[in-house]
Amino acid sequence: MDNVKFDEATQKELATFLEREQAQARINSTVHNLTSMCWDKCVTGTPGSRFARGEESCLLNCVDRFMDTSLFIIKTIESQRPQQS
Amino acid sequence: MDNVKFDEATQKELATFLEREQAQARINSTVHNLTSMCWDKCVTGTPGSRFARGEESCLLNCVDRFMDTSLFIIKTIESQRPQQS
Amino acid sequence: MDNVKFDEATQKELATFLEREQAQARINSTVHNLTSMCWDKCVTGTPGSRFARGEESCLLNCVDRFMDTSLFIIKTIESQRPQQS
Amino acid sequence: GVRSEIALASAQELINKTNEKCFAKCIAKPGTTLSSSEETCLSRCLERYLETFNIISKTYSARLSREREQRQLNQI
Amino acid sequence: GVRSEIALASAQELINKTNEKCFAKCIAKPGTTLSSSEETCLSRCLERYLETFNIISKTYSARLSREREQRQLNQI
Amino acid sequence: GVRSEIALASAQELINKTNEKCFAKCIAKPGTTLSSSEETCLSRCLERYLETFNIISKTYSARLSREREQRQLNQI
Repeated sequence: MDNVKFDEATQKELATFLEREQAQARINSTVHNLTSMCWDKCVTGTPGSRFARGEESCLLNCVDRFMDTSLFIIKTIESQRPQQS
Repeated sequence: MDNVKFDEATQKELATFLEREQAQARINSTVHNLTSMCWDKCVTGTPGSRFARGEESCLLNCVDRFMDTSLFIIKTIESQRPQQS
Repeated sequence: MDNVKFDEATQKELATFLEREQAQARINSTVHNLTSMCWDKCVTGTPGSRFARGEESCLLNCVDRFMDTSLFIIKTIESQRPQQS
Repeated sequence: GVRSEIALASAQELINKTNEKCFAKCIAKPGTTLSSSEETCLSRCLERYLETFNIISKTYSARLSREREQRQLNQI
Repeated sequence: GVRSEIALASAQELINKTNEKCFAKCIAKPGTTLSSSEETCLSRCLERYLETFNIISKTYSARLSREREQRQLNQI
Repeated sequence: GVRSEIALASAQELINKTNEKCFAKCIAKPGTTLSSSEETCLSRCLERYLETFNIISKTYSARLSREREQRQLNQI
């Protein structure tokens, strides 16, 4: 394998493919972390044969409020940074 | 070091040795994780000069019930997967 | 870049530089972990416009007591090890 | 291939997380066997954890799409 | 350069940790929007977390210095 | 050698974990020094954590052996 040479077009295609796969791996990892965190926050009772109503709405809103929190924090930090001119 | 060449038999022996060491490192890491998890679950009081009776039996059963849980989950998932024919 | 050759003095300087940067990265990572741990231990109420008095003294002492704990554990282990003669 | 390795790693991670979360929730004090009430709890916990994973996947993808559209609108 | 990459990684880590800790503390049950009391909590939490980071940085550096001096004294 | 590096890394990890768990358990609110009751708690906690590590090591090895035997029986 180590001695195979690819032409430039194939190399570019390979690079694009690998980049897309790495992006997918990052998304997967984020989804696992969010699932773990939102489970701990929202699913607090003994598991039943379906979610309690409060649990389901909590889960449905969990990702968006987490990302709103992230945007809020970044915006607050940027607004407090001394402006460069 | 980089220029040393090993004959095939030595290379195979080295590969076996490294594989066994990597397996040992994985086992060590699992034992550390299980110890941390079982400590949090079973040792809930202030540490005394020996374990309370409930703590010790909890620790003795912790690994086996954790691995039973793992087998139970895998078996349940496999039994629900649509059969390939 | 891969074909650039440095003379020995430059190589040594580079190595020192990289070592110092790696040490800095390790210190940063320790500070993030200590911050996370001391926050969980000391800041237990709803965040106010300043720390409660107990929270601030807890934070000020947190790093030193954590490192004292570490030294205490290592000293205890070493004192119990059978002496080599 | 790379793709199926990533999918496999993700499935493995999902099983590990389910295991960790459902052991924490259903096995309060490990005894000498899994009791039948612990097994009932585990199978419901497994269903709910997979359902949670699906909800989070969907809402996260939807959010990423909305943000991508927003950025494209801002560039016009 | 290497130095600015390390500083950037550290700033990124600080933002991620703040996000995680303040979401845990201020958003008890995620609703359909961030409420104004949640936003107040978040901005105070952000200030306090950064203050905590500064306190820990300073006390850790001071401790490292004291230990370094101690070692040098012991070598005399 | 590789072997002693792995053993060293494992010992280091054991000390780090003991430190983390016993600080969490014994130092409720860090004061200006370690009190003598905190030190008593720490030395008992250290003993119990090492004992826990030994119990878990043994039961995990026993389980791995049983599963290996089981697999070999199934192949007959």
